[in-house]
Amino acid sequence: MNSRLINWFKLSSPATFYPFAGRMVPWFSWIAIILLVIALYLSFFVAPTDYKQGEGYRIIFIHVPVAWMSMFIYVIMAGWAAVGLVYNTRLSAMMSEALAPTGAMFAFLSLWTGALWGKPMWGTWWVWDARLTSSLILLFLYIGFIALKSAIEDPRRADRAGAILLLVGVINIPIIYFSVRWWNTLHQGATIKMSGQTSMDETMLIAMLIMTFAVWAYTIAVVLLRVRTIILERERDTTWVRTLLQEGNRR
Amino acid sequence: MLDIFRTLLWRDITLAMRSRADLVANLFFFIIVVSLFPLGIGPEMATLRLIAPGVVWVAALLASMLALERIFAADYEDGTLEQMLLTPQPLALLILAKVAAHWLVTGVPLVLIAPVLGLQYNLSGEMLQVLIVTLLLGTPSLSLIGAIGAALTLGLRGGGVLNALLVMPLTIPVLIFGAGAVEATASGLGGIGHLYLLGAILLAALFFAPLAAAAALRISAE
Amino acid sequence: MLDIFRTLLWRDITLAMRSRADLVANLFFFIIVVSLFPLGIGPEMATLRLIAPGVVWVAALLASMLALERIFAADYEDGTLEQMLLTPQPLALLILAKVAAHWLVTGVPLVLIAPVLGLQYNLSGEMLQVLIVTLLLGTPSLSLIGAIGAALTLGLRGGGVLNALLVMPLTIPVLIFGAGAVEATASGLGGIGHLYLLGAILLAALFFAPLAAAAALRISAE
Amino acid sequence: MLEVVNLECQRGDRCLFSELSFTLQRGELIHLHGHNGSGKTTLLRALCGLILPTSGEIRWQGSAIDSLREEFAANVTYIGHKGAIKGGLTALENLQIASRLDGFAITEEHAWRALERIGLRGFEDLPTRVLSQGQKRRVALARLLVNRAPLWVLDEPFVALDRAAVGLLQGVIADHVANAGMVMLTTHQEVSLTTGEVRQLQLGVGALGHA
Amino acid sequence: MLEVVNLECQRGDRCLFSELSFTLQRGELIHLHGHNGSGKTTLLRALCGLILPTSGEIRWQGSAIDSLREEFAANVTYIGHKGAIKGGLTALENLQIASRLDGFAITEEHAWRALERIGLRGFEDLPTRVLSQGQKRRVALARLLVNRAPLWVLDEPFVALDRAAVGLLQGVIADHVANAGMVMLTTHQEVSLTTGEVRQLQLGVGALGHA
Ligand code: HEM
Ligand SMILES: Nc1ncnc2c1ncn2[C@@H]1O[C@H](COP(=O)(O)OP(=O)(O)OP(=O)(O)O)[C@@H](O)[C@H]1O
Ligand SMILES: Nc1ncnc2c1ncn2[C@@H]1O[C@H](COP(=O)(O)OP(=O)(O)OP(=O)(O)O)[C@@H](O)[C@H]1O
Ligand SMILES: [Mg+2]
Ligand SMILES: [Mg+2]
Repeated sequence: MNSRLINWFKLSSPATFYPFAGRMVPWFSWIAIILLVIALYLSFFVAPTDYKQGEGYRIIFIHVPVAWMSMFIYVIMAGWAAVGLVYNTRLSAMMSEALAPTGAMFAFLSLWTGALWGKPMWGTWWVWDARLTSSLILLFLYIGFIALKSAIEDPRRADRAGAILLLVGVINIPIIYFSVRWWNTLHQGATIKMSGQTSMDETMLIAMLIMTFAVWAYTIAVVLLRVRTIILERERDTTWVRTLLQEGNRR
Repeated sequence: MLDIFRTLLWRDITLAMRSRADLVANLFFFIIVVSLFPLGIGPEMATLRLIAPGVVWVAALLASMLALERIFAADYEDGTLEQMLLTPQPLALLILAKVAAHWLVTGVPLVLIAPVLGLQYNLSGEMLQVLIVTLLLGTPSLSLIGAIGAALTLGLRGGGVLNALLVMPLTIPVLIFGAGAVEATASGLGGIGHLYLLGAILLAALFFAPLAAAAALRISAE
Repeated sequence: MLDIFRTLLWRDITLAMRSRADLVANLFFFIIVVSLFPLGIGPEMATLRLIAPGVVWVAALLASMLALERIFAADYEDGTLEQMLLTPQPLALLILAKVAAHWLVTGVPLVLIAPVLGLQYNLSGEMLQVLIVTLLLGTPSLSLIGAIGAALTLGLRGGGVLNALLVMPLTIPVLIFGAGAVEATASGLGGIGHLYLLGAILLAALFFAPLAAAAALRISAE
Repeated sequence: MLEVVNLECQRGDRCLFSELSFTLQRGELIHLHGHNGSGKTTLLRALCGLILPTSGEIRWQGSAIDSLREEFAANVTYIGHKGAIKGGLTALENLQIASRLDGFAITEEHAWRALERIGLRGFEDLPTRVLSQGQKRRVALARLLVNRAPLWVLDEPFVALDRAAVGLLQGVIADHVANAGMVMLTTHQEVSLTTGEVRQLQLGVGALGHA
Repeated sequence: MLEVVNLECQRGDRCLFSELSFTLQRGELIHLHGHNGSGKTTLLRALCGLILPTSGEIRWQGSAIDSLREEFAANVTYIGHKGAIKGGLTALENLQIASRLDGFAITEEHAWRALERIGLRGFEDLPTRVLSQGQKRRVALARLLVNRAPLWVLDEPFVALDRAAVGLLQGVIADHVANAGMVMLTTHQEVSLTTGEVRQLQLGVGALGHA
């Protein structure tokens, strides 16, 4: 085994991950704050007024990163779930548990900002088109995951059941992503494409990307913070947590 | 007498609270059913507003039934029901306590969330108000009537569905007046007459349903 | 291998046949839900025809879910499930047998009765044909997907509703394509694309659902 | 006190017993015998009014139990094959609720002591769902420790209990009988029920023996 | 044949047993002892692969059982607190289906004989739902009479049986052990398990006794 692999395996143990996460949190918090300030400045003061949609369009700088993030987090959770089922690592279930509330929040925000935007754009808060519906399903999947985990008492059982639900639900993500292509609906098609030209103003694009990274950093910071609490709670009977707490008390 | 009522009420509410997911889930079931229809029917607002009261009421009915179908099942399986039959108190009273607990944990949240769902369907403020009042008057009746069916079909395999079959027809008046009141308001006719009828049904159900369910339970438990 | 599949299929069908009421009841549930809507919504034919495919499909979905929610519960409670886990055969196969039995006794009657209900809503012959085909392709998927949820929520209190919460989101695509195909036919667009998609979902579900449900069962039975 | 007159019970087209008559007085214990399926459970449930016998009568203090209903129910404690335990509640809550339903409230203090006595110390605060088979039975049987009903009807109370618990339960039953209680029980296990007056009743061989 | 190495099981935050190691050879019977809640059921279920132990390994013919899965399942017969009986099916159907699921079909003839031997003559055609507690157990145990799996894991098999049935079952178990079978069982009742090599295993006192 080469040394890098060993290193990764060491990190996947809660005992080593806990202090590592603790060291990372301030870094990502600062990155999140700084990027957020830049992105907000760019999007509200620098980006030009849209000729068609007026000032209201600026909500896009929140809506789009948040919508992306809500899908991305689910995929990450499913990834952790797969790792957890295959390698039986304790940390992976804790990670997906820590990610879920943030994912649900972003899913909710994407619906909410979308709805806010829909009122001026489409004249209604809500339509039952494919993109919107599948986004709503995503929120339900998050809530279902949280509900399932809290309904099962035995934590190991809850972890594995939750992991299976995540893997089954991941099918919704491509549906959200491609919904605008598969059904012709009110919702905007992809403007930023993996290949080829984007049809967007350069500053707008940059502002949006920075906002995306800000949201990203925020997620990492919050999730690391949350996973630390979960680790402490789950591992409270292990010797390393006991010594840790005793040291904390002594100080 | 009141002591036993309170004990049982507290017990059932505690049990429901312990599995909090249960509570939330019933609510979400309601939300999901209401949200399914636009998917099946298509997104035209005019059609949707037309069917909104009906959809909300049908969903409320289904959510009640689904949660209700097993109201006695757990007690039957673990033997608590036998013990309830051997209680030195009228069985009807115990049943009333169970139904009350059931309504408090499943019916009330449903009534509270309904206006939000109504908004999705673009209902007016007045219609929303009437919708809430009809649900407040109607859902306890649903719970009471459902209890009779649940008692009748206790211990049968697939009792849940059979129960729905027996009880649904009895709940239809509630559904008609409930949805009717909202529609009457929408068309400017005023739904007050419907509301009185709903109230009358509730009173009748409060009196007769526990007695009928008690009789049914004694038979099913044998 | 086939022997075990057949044994389990036969057992579940026999059990269902023994409590025939169960069979009939599921069907009646479907019929009643479909028939409730005209009551909740009012008798205008134009509106009704508009919403017919959606209503039939939502009713089919609810009937499937309701019947399915307890597909493993009985086996769990009486210990048969433990024995199934200790069978020298892949668990996924056993699950497939159970789901097949379930679909045969609840899904098929529903597909057969649907055209009659469609007539009530004044659907054209062509629409009725498409409706049947979509139901034939769609209801097995519903059963398969539902089995995953039932396995995940097995033994949990209030599992039924939690199950609905977990499963409904996953079944929404089936609902959309199912109702969509009928509507597309009605509007002259042709629903063939939707049908292919339904078929694809069915194939995927046939392959993945038993595996996922098997994994979930091993966890829940612990 | 409890009089059974010419009782007959049929299940399906099988006649389980007929012309069964006996009385149970204060300070007496009847041990009901019979092979599997001889109708012991059926008889016990009929005595409590849970099953309607095909014919014959059961009298409590001289009046038929179906005319007394709740009044009779206040005097009986029945513990059957099923424990009447709620898996979602703790042992403590289960016990308190059960005795409220039995018609008298007990203090938490009292419930704690009963649970401790029956060997559930340290398990009072777990949902009973996670307890072992024998521990669940103990929660059900703890009712007997706080109970004031004169007539106990116990259907195989010793099942799933370990030796210590069986011994304890024997003592509790003996005490009850000694305090002018009435007990009617059945068990296949060999346990010594010696205090007070013990009578044997045999079902399923057509014979009816007193000892 | 069956090797248990350093097994540890936790439930909730209670460690039921740890560093438990033993082997079970052909022709041996292990009688598992322990008070209520000491973890007997948990251990037996873990041996069958129904519960994932917290740590340690269980090996069958040298390989870990979770890698064998169905292959291992073919060699085990587990009868637990729950009987795995379908109330809607008759005793005959129940037995036939159970043995098919165990991996081998038996003729109706064969099933009839087994049911007769276990004392259910005349009850073969009733839905098991209406049978008495002890009769239901007998239906479940009839599986042992038609079974060919080498390893039997029995969790309190004698519960609810009358004396005749207990005697019969003891004989069946002794025969199995004599025919180079392996049995692991637990019971709180006093039954004599004398044929073959009987070993005692004690849970719940930290000690591990062989006899
Ligand atoms: C509640 C309502 C809405 C929801 C749930 C929603 C959901 C989403 C989701 C999930 C995405 C990311 C998908 C992707 O990038 O492929 C997205 C992107 C986007 N949304 Fe929305 N949206 C809603 C309303 C709106 C409205 C009203 C508008 C404007 C008319 C809008 C405009 C956009 C745009 C421009 C993108 C970026 C597309 C791209 O560049 O790929 N959305 N929305
Ligand atoms: N519907 C029915 N048809 C035929 N026989 C029936 C029916 N219902 C019950 N029985 C029979 O009635 C008897 C019920 O016995 P019961 O449960 O009272 O027995 P028991 O003495 O308590 O036995 P055990 O010791 O096993 O608990 C059984 O023999 C059962 O087969
Ligand atoms: N979630 C949990 N939290 C705490 N304790 C638990 C939990 N789940 C199970 N237990 C404990 O684990 C033990 C399970 O024991 P098990 O059922 O294996 O006992 P047993 O030896 O078979 O007892 P019996 O003789 O009563 O059948 C019990 O003491 C129970 O209280
Ligand atoms: Mg009995
Ligand atoms: Mg046990």
